[in-house]
Amino acid sequence: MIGSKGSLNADHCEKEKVVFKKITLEKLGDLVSALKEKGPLYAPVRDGKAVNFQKITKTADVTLDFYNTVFSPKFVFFPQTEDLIRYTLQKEGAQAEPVPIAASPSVILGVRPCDAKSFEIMDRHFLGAGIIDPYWKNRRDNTVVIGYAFDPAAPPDPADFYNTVGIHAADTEGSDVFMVRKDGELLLKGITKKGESLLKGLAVLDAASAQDEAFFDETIRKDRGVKTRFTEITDTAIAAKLVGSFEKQEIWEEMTASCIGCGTCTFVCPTCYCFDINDETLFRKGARKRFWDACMFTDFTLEASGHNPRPRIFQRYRQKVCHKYSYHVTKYGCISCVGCGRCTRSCPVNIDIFSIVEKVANL
Amino acid sequence: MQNPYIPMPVEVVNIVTEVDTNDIKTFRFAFVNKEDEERFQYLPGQFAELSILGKGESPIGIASSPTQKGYIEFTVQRVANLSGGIVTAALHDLEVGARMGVRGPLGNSWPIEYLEGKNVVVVGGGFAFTTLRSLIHYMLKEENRSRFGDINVIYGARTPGLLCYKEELAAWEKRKDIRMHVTVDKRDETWTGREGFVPTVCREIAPSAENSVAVICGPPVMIRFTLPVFFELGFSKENIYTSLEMRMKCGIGKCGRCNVGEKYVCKDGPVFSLAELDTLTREY
Amino acid sequence: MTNIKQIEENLKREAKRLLESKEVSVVLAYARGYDEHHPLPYAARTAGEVGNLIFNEYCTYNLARYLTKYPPKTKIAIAVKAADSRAVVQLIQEEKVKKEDLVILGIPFIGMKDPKTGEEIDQKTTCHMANPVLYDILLGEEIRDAGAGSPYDVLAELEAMDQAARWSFWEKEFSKCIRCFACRKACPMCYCDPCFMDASRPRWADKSPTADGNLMYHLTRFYHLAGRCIDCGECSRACPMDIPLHLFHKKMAKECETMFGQAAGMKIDDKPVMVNYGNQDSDEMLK
Amino acid sequence: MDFEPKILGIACNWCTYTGADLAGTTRLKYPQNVRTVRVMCSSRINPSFIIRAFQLGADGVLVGGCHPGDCHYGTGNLYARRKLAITKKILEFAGMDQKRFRVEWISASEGNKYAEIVEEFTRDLKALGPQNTFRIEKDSRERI
Amino acid sequence: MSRIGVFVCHCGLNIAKTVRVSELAEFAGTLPDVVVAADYKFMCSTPGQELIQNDIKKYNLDRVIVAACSPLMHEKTFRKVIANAGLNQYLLSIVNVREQDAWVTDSEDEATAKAKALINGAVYRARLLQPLTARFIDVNSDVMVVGGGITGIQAALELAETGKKVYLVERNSTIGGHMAQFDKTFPTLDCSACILTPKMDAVLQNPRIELMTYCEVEEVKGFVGNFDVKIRQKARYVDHSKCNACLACTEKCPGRGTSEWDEGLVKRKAIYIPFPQAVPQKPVIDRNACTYFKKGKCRLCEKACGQSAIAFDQEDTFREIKVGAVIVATGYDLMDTKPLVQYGYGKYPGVYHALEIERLFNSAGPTGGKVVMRDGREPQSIAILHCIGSRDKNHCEYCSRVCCMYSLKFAHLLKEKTHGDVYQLYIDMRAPGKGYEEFYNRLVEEDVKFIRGKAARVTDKTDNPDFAGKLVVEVDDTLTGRFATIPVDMVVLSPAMKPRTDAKEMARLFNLSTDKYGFFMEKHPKLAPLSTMTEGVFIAGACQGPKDIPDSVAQGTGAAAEALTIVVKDRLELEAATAIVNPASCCGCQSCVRVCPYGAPVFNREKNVSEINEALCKGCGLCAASCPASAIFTRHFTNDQVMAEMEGLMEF
Repeated sequence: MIGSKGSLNADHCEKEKVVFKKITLEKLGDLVSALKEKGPLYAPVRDGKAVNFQKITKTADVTLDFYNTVFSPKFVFFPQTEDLIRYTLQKEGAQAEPVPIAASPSVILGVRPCDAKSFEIMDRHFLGAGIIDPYWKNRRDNTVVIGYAFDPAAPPDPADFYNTVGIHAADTEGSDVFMVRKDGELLLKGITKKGESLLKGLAVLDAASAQDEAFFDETIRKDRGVKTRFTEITDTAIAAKLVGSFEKQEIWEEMTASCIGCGTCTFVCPTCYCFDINDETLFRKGARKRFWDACMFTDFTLEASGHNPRPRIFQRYRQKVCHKYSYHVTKYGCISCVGCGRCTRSCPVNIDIFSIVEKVANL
Repeated sequence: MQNPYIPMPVEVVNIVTEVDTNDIKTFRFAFVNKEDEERFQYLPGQFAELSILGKGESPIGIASSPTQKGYIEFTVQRVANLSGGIVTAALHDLEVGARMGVRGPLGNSWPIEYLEGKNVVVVGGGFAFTTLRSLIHYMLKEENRSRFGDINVIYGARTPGLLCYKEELAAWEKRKDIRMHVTVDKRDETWTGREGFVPTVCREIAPSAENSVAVICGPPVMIRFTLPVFFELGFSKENIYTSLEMRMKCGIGKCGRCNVGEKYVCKDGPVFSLAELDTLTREY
Repeated sequence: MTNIKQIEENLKREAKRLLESKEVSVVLAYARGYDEHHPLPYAARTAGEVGNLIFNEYCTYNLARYLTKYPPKTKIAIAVKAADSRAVVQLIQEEKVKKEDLVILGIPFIGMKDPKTGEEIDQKTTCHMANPVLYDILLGEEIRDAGAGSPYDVLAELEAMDQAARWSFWEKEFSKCIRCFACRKACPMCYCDPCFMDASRPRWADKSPTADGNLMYHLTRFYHLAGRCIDCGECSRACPMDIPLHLFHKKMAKECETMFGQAAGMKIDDKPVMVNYGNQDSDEMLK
Repeated sequence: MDFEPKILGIACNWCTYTGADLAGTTRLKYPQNVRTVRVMCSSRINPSFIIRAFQLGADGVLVGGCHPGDCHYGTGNLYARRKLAITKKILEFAGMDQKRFRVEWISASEGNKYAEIVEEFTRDLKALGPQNTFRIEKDSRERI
Repeated sequence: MSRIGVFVCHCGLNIAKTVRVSELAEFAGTLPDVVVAADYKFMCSTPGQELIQNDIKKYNLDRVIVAACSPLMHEKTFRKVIANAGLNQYLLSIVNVREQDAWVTDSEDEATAKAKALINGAVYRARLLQPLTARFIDVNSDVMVVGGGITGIQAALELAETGKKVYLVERNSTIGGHMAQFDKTFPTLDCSACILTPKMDAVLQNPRIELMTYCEVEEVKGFVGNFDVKIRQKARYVDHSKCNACLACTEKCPGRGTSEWDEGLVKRKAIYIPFPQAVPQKPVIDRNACTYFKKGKCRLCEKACGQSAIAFDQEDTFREIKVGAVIVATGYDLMDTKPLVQYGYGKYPGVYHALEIERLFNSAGPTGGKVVMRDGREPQSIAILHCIGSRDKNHCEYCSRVCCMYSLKFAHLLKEKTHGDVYQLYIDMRAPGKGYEEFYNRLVEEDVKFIRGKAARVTDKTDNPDFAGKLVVEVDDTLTGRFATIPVDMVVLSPAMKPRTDAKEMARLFNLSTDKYGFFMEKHPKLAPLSTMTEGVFIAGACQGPKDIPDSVAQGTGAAAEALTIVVKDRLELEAATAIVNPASCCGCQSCVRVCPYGAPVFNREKNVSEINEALCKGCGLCAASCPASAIFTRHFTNDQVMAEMEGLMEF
């Protein structure tokens, strides 16, 4: 399980220097304003039926009354599209300018524990294996994550299964600051030094009491909070199961028979990082862009020669599951799925990755 | 921090059309910035992303050898089909003096250290000979030659006109420290050399498996028929190396598309021994 | 209207019979998903698998989408609601499937619900016909009093807007698109693979999700679906960004009906309107 | 300076393009706002071309083909008429002013008609002003 | 990157007067990938062509853009130019800065700005141009000539003379056409029949001409070099293989039909040959006039026929022929003058139209060559009215070219035959042919009264008692400026020559364009007067516009030569710009199969993709535009080429 491996964020604060604050929900706007002053703020906003993280322009847009967002907040570190190089094609050749990497310090407010965890998983990929992705690193270094416990009173969405991957409803891991709701108040605790210094600089916050602290500690206890779907898996066991079942084509075909091959699951996923790079030019001006891609698309692995190593949907779905539950385990030491249930909820045909993993685990 | 997504500027200093169908050319690039040249430390078998702004990038094996100083070379086939091949087509339209970008070196190399002290059988087919050419140049360099045992090269193409690096092949033929076996599938009036498919030639030459490593690169069909020959000759899977091709974008193991099982071909490959490949899934 | 439980029973009975008699090798219907509110499209291949079949209000998804993935001559039974049956008819018109290879299990039912929202699906998002237009076996009683209202009524608001307002409406909607392509993949009529959007010669639109590329994608797709869209509303339900694509499709369907006098997927011997022309065509339609 | 609309013309080789040539041969004068792409038949026109033209900044698009029934390829423009009619409806429903998209049947002998239509279309577009609906702003193509 | 050369033509002053050509070349030189840009006085001249060729070599160009006149004019010329310099001919782009730029504005700024945009578009497109290789196709060496008038006869004879097989298709039961109706021909006054009938006979005798009378072209498929033509043989009800042309049947026949040949002035039998010298000399039965067909009994002809050639049960039959080229020489119709009520044709028996008069002159005509009117009188005064319908904006704006001359001929003959007063009412006297002016002068001396003015009205109502029983022609005499009324016995109308009433259908059949009147359009009025936009189909004679006999004959000969240029070849190079399917993208929707007018795309069920038979493809691009998956490439007009051109056009 992910938790057992420890996180890459090694600057956990020590017990005695705990920074612990609170604010009433009515004053959420003040908190938002204060955070906004520190730099770009990303927080949940309701738009139509959906709640999603957005860069906040209007304080009042922020809502903390939501179950979880349709999209994960990964885009804060890994935007769907970004320019790497901008160029102008001229007679003498291309005039090119790499786009400077300089993120301003920013905050993400209201990240559910599973999503906070996802950032650490993505760190392993983007910052690991000997090559550092400068775009991810720059934004990661400059962003404070304010985690937000699931409401213990609200039933979990039937699609969720974060318990299965070792995350609990008020898991603080991956957050710099963790936030728990107590009646009409928000309790905020610094988890990392980065988080603590943020909290210290927020004058709008009140000091929290010992009672609050007890409530907080009780809430974030691993065995507390709502329980999602659960099946007993361990990283290495499920990885091995997947390796073992890889060639069992019929099983995979059957499990993924209804998949239509769209990319929705990967786009809403907090740990999907596949991207494409493409040059896009108009009237001689253009940019080399990188942007989200999806392993579920036919052309993801299609070679110019016409050869495609994964021409069929079941192969692509198998790739997705194996990537998250097997390859990532072997390569980076943890499952790259946080059980947020987004892929299941968003799937146009209700395919459920949990059911598939469960089935493989029990093969 | 060096941004691994930003190519280094190079200038085309020479272009050689290798084959009579004109769709394979070797490009020689010189780095525009000296420090880039120093940074571009590579070994045979590695590749780089060739970048033409406005068209995109294409991963191409490095055809030159690090022993050749002052330039790097790439042999590129123009992929002429209706679906793609935009970058290679643009490359083929380049002229000497043009500027473009190179991002690399990327991926792993032929197992140079492992090859040391061993006999090396180099097997190549068609235009996939590029990084093998790099390897041969590397091994034949005076200061390197003694590190390796016998070198046998089996290289084939469909027709004599489709053989790349003809002058170098001729020069190597004359050398005593390398045995060349160049063959064509179908001879024409200009060809006085061998005729026959690469697997057949391999069987004829029958290199000894004793303390030997086979390095094979070629079209899939050639590999499929050549491998059994080497197994028959007693080569173990640990001693047969090949290079994989996959659709790549980032070249640095981040974009997620070129994986074969847990390995990213761009970063953990492209060179794998057959023993390694056996541990991977068959999605390539 | 036949009780939905009864429909489920009829479905199971017919599926069992068809599979046992080897009349078909596949029955396309639904099975339980991760809960009963989220059914999964399901292909039963043996009589034993028929037990997995379900049918409830949430069995919304248009199964015609799956027809094109079977090799030619596969004998398939498919459970269809009204709009789904139109998709089947349209696919027959386009020779993607053959009528003789199909056993169409018609489901006359009104009151389906969107699994994502739990909301009832009505003529605002679908053609809302009550009875399948083509079937071999009807799994419930034909519905006679389906209620009034045209599927195009929902367009009134957009149609009444002035052009600028309509543009700002669509500009906002299209700019939301993230190019997950759920719309085209969920669509029973979008069977191109690769899609024109995947082409590299030319790139019709930037591969990255730019606003202008989104516009090109969606408008072109509306064109490709013009006269073919059978108004099942699957595109909008599939869209994670809640873009009301079905409204545009509806409008095109309405225009095609008006101009060419033919609605999509109604008769198997119709010719798709955009690969056809008629003696009645006049330059009036270009005005 | 007065607003000079940019019109993208797409003309079929056999009728409209030839008709436009005839307008020249007979030295008719008309505004120089049309830039014409020659295609072999109006049926060659992919509706995406029209969308693209507006994205590229065309203030108007003029499609010209043979009169229905007179198509060099027999039935090409009968299909084209349906395609273009639907294109028009798409543009209109998307919020593009439909006056910016014109389809005209201009035969090889109708040089004067060609000139008149260009004149009239240019005048109409001047009255409408620049098309900013689909136009891609050249320098601000990024997205957050 | 491409190496593009841009060559700007001044076309003397045609372009250079309005477009600042040197500025244009300079601008082109600044565009990416353009390695050379030059301007020159006449690019199409030999030195101009050499300039391009030298620059191709000097600069190693791989694409050439010529900014000059319309591509319809010189694309082929410049294709040859670059091909001779070693470049694939399709790596050329023509920018039309003359017809669609320099000639249509007076503003230098506007013309130059537009030219720049057009060149930029061409540069964008040129980068994506692909070399194409021409396809060759075997050529059928036979030719079909449609129309058996003098033009068609001439064309057929000339072609047959070269050894080619000719199918001469004629819808009437005889060849000869209008010329067979004439009595004398202007200006020489030689006998029409005397010069025509030997040619008709030559057709009949020529083994290489297959005469197909009483036939109509039903369907034309295929393309240059390989037309498949379906021909309807209308039922003659006489088996011509048995008939020995004794014509006994016609004597016995009680049926009465209207003689077309005599312009309805008399009746003919139901079984008939149109006129005595008809070719073939074998009768047909006019179903509408035949007693047997109308009443179910009679069959006198059958009894009269010693050869048992009468075949009442005959039906229309169809025959398919294959030819390499087609000559359309379908002629003209005389304008129906009835709607011009002011001239009283059809109302007053004394009003005749030109062809009727021709018949009255003819010794084989209804009056045996005597000029007598419908009431049997010989006219003592006759007015010939020119430009009836011609040169009239309400009817036919054009001049019918022959009326002046045949009216003079009429005047001469009328004078000769009746010795009466003959008036010529003309707008302008047009006599531009060889010997025509002389003929006019001769008539002036023959005491024919010339009144310059268009007749306004013909009436029998008059207050003048002297005019009683006469037809009164009212005219504004534009020479004297007086309004004149002329009492005459007979009025002869010279109506416009018009396209055949079914010219539109014919045009559709052969894929021809028509001008605004309905005459078939030539490819170029000066340089390709006999060619059409459909390769391999040529036009000749009055179907292209009013013509006299010498011009028609000349065109017939010319068209024969044009057709010969195709059928002398064993193989023909076809346009290479055809469509191709990328099987990797084809979704098997079969839209292309459904729309193609030529049946070029075929669906391969095994592979589930469409494939295009390039021999049938004409490159219209309909399939490409109908393909939802962008799987079809219309070579030379591919989606990316068109899109790139648009981008270039819209950049500035």
